[in-house]
Amino acid sequence: MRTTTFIQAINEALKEEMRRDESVFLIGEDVGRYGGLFRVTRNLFEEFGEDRVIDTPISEQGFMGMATGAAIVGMRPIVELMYMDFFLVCADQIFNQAAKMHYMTGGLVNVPMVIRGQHGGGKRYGSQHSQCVESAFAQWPGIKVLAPSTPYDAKGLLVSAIRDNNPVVFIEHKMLYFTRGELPEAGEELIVPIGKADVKREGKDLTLVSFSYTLLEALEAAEELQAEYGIDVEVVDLRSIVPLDTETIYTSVEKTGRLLAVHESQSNCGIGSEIVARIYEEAPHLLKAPARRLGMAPASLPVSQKLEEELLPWKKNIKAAVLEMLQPVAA
Amino acid sequence: MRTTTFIQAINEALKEEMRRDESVFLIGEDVGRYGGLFRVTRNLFEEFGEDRVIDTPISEQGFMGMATGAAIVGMRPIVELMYMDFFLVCADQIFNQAAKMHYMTGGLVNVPMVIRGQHGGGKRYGSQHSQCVESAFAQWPGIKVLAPSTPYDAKGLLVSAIRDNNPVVFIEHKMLYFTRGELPEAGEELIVPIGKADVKREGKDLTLVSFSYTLLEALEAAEELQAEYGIDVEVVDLRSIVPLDTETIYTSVEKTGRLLAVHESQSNCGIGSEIVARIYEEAPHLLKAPARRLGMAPASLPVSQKLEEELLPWKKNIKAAVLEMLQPVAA
Amino acid sequence: MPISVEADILSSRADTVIEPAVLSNETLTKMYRDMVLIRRVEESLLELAESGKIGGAMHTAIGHEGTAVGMAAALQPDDYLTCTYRGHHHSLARGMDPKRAIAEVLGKADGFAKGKGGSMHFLDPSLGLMGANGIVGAQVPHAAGMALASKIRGEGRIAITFFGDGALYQGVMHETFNMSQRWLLPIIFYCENNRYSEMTPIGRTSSVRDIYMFARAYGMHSLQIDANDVEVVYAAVTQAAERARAGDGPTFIEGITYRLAGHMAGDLETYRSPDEIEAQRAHEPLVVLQRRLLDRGADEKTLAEIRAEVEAEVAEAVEFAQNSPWPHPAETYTDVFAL
Amino acid sequence: MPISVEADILSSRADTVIEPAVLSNETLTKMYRDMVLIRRVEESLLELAESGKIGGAMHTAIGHEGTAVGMAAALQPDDYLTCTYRGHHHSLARGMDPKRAIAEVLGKADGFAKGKGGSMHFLDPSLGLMGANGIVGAQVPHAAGMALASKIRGEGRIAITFFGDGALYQGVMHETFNMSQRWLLPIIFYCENNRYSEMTPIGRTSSVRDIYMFARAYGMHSLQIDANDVEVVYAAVTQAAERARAGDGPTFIEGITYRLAGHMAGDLETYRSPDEIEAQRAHEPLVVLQRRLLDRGADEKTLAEIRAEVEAEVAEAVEFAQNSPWPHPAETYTDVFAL
Ligand SMILES: Cc1ncc(C[n+]2csc(CCOP(=O)(O)OP(=O)(O)O)c2C)c(N)n1
Ligand SMILES: Cc1ncc(C[n+]2csc(CCOP(=O)(O)OP(=O)(O)O)c2C)c(N)n1
Ligand SMILES: [Mg+2]
Ligand SMILES: [Mg+2]
Repeated sequence: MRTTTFIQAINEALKEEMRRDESVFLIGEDVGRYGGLFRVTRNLFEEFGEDRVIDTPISEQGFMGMATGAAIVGMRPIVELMYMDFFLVCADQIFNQAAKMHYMTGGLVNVPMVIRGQHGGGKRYGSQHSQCVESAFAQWPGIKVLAPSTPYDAKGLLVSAIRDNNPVVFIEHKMLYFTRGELPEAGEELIVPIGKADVKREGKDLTLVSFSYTLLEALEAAEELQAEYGIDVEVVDLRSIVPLDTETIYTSVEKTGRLLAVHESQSNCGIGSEIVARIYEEAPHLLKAPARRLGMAPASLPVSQKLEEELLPWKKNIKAAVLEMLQPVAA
Repeated sequence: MRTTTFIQAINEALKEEMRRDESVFLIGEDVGRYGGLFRVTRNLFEEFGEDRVIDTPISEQGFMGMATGAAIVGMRPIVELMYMDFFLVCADQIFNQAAKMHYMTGGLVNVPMVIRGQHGGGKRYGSQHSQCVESAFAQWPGIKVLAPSTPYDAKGLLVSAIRDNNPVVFIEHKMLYFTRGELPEAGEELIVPIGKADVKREGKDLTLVSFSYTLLEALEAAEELQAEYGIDVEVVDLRSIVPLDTETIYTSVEKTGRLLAVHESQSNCGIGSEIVARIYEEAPHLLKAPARRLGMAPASLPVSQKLEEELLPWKKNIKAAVLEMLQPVAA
Repeated sequence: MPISVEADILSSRADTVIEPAVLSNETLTKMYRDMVLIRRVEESLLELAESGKIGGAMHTAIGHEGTAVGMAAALQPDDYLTCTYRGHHHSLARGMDPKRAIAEVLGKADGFAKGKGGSMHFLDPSLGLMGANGIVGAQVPHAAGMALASKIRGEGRIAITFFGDGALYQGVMHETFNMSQRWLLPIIFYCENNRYSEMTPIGRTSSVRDIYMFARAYGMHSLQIDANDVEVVYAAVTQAAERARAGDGPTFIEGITYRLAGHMAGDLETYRSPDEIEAQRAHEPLVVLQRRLLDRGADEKTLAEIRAEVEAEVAEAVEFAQNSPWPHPAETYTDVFAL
Repeated sequence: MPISVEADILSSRADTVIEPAVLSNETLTKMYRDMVLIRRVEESLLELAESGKIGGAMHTAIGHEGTAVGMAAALQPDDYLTCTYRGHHHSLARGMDPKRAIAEVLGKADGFAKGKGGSMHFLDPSLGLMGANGIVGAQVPHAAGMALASKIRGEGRIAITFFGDGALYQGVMHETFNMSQRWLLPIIFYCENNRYSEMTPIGRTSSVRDIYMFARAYGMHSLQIDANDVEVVYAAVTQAAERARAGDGPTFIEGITYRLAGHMAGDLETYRSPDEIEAQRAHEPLVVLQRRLLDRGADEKTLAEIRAEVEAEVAEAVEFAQNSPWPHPAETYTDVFAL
């Protein structure tokens, strides 16, 4: 094992899969000669050439549609959206096309493609460049949604995504890019299965479910809650938003009796609400207290650092939510 | 009072508001000379002329953006999407632009516009022309979401929507168009406030929350449940999805102790999940049994009549869900 | 001899002229059969729709038969094709079994997509039919992606995509034109200009008079043709396919034709006069081809036999489709994800 | 005398030539001041960004000053304007207070939008500045909608919208060009062609060589100009505005300029050589205008005084902005819905 950055882990997954399978290619804005605005695709153009690392004009609808078409005939395109927020300019191609194709054709057609890119707040990019998208994607059947929080999971899940026969959205959080973590040597095969959550911290008082960058905030919150209040939070990293590993969640809640789902996308109709609804549908008896969710309050991220900090459902807000749920324990 | 169709009610609201306020105009495909694919805008071109009833090319992104621009400078555009599903080709203009403008500008700019059109299943239009969109819209802050189920509410809410200073999406269900209901005389002002739910059937055993066409299915289900099992369901018509009238919901649940939210949009991260999450956050003590939601199972509507019937969360499925929740009562 | 410009809105720019192919009577007779078959299937579907057996939106291609049959003859059977909701004709011309086509429209288990896709989503990957689409313009980048795949893999296959005159102003078209031309993809953009976008004549919303000239803005090779003449369509698509296979990049073809039936089943057609339609019947593709065959010595009796044969074949297909069972309800939940 | 085509990629088609205006020395001196002010504000913002005081994406318009100042002089103060994330210059040229501009970029309470919008969302409706946009192309239909509103209301106001060379291939542009031309809306489409779309030279992804020729596909009046010359910009926008006000519809202006700084603060500019940038400095807008003024008899001392004055004004604005308080946290939750 060695430690690498999150960016490096993704770059390696891309490189190794492109070496392994000729049908894999990259397409997006500045992904080629420049190596990506966030340098995630660097050196790939040099190794694989312009047929497999394709610089596009600012035509997301067009190249998302082309990727879909290429996937239909057996290629495995990986589309970079420079900011995930831009999925809105190509939403029809993602949800009405790529995601529905297999179903609509009665299974005659597969669309093996990956849509990847960074999203999220914390860097003052403002309303149009900071939106977390996982809950928006989760509403549409036919597309898998992944959001890892460590370099290990990032590499392993991206390999799985590329090999999957469906459209998969692979979400990177801009705050994760320079975080570091352990990774097996380059070239050693690393596969993290889609649809499996991972307990990142064991605890007995409350099950906190999260993913992506928010998970790191949750882990810090858990340490502080332990130190400051003696509250012992179990932190479950979903990694996959769709499909959702409810089994791991329920196993944890069986132990803790309490459930809090935290994410940075909008609270309203977010994946947190879904997890709450799901447990009341499938396993309400596990709960000792009402299950809760913490997402983004209804506002779009402002640029001002002070307002952004206020709005993000990060450590401070996570601690407050846990304390509210455990008042009797903490008191 | 007289009875009219749902279409007629909407047509009247448009006509009367256009007469009252010169800044109101219509824009969309075939809305003018032809009077709308579903004839909702008929005769308006004749009365108001081509400057106020504008036929467009198939350029949803363009005309949604133009409507936004016109609204910014004080007009009150009403955009028809021929099928609501097409919001996907102009999603950026709706969610990243119209909906965020007021917030992003610190309140310097208002965007008073209405997006309206029909959606939903039941007519075998298949995956790309039957999608229910209310839950997708509800995820984005800055846009109000209305979905009436009667001609009365349709007219009254559309008037409110047109006078509102925000983007409002006004959702018509294709199965509602030829339903009839009471309406005050044409020209008599009828206003239904945004954000107020309405109890459409009183009952004591369970609170069923719904809206749009599904509400009519719920009312039928309630009658049959009464007749067949003696189960007395209270049916609350949300009418507004955003903002959500939780007060009326909770008042009802206070009486019944049971909550089931039903809608035709996807179950995953749908408004039903949100309502469940909300009550556990704000008023869990009212519940005698786990709150539930019933939305569309993860699939996009197939064309085949038999499969469409199977998938839609309509009467048969609603009755089954209620019975499951009330097994002790029904037994 | 340049084509006789029968279609009334063909522009007369010299650079639009294409020599029609002169095909053998045998080939033309086979084409006639295919065109009659398409016509009969569409008419039968309209009858089924009228009797309430078909829901949703069903768009027929009555009047567009020359386009489909001319194209099918000009391409290889494995060239990729995408098209619109108005796409029965391309599929039938490329060899889709009418039985499975009609069953699909009726939502039956024997439909090619088990009744899940229906009229707006015709396809058969084994025939290179890679998908019809309900969203205006959406199928166009799909075809460009297939052309890109072919280029990357060095397959030699090309792609063709069909769209209407109304589709030009969907932004994705423009994005796709630019990338396809910039990368010289092996693709044919085929615009079936039938003069109407739903209930709107195209001139009412377009600022571009000659659609094919629009593609010139991208430096694209671009033609305007009389698509009611199957020999012209064949010649144009053949030329475009040669260019694509030679690595010369995309061709845009504006095929002028006319939609003889309503936009979709149930269309009351209040937006045009019966006279207008009647006038177009004089040079609709079946009439043009029949006249041509007779001029070249074919006998009316052979043609009548063909029509009777097709009549029987389609009647049988309708019967088959009606008798096909409903798909099992469990099918509702399958095919959401591929394995 | 036609303009001297200094910009190295101006095409030389005869129909692109526009006579530059010859403005009074007084006007030109005022323009010089405005351009220096924009330059100094941008430079100060880059310094603040380097010191970590500005997050997110901040794009400066260093090199684009001639465009903004020429435009402002040619239009009425209430004409509608929309632009991109690279939009500080238009706002300052139209009269935005540098204090409130810088405070906004820093996310402070005195920012024009209370720190909610920041660098990418400059606006001031009281100055006709109706919004800058972070999404490539999105502001373009907004301006067309404003032009439509003006036409419906018979206001006589026109709209101008700015976008980059990279924006042309966002589908919404094309949709908007068509509708605007079809309806003859009073709008000016102004493309600030600075040769780069982020890190990509425009020729690498575009199949259209001369961008302004593209608008001709819609039958739109269209010009290509040297936008480093403020008198040329002034003349072109004046002509376009006259056409718009006379009911003749849209004009497309391709203004050739060059982005002298990085795409955004922090851009390492590995994609172009320092030599390339250096060569462009010889005819950047401030140099061109200064030379012109001196040629026409202005004295260097006056210009130096102006520069010093602006220097002080901007320093004060920076100080003001830095001392401005943070917005109250409660502001986070306001302005979601208008009353
Ligand atoms: C994005 C989108 N907008 C609108 C529609 C509704 N619609 C379906 S067909 C059609 C007209 C298309 O006209 P044209 O492109 O000329 O094709 P034709 O139907 O004549 O074959 C419209 C507006 C749609 N399906 N998709
Ligand atoms: C829809 C969309 N896609 C991509 C981006 C990312 N992006 C921001 S600026 C830019 C380049 C724009 O280049 P150009 O239009 O030439 O304007 P310039 O920055 O040179 O002024 C890109 C790709 C975006 N903001 N919006
Ligand atoms: Mg047409
Ligand atoms: Mg540029």
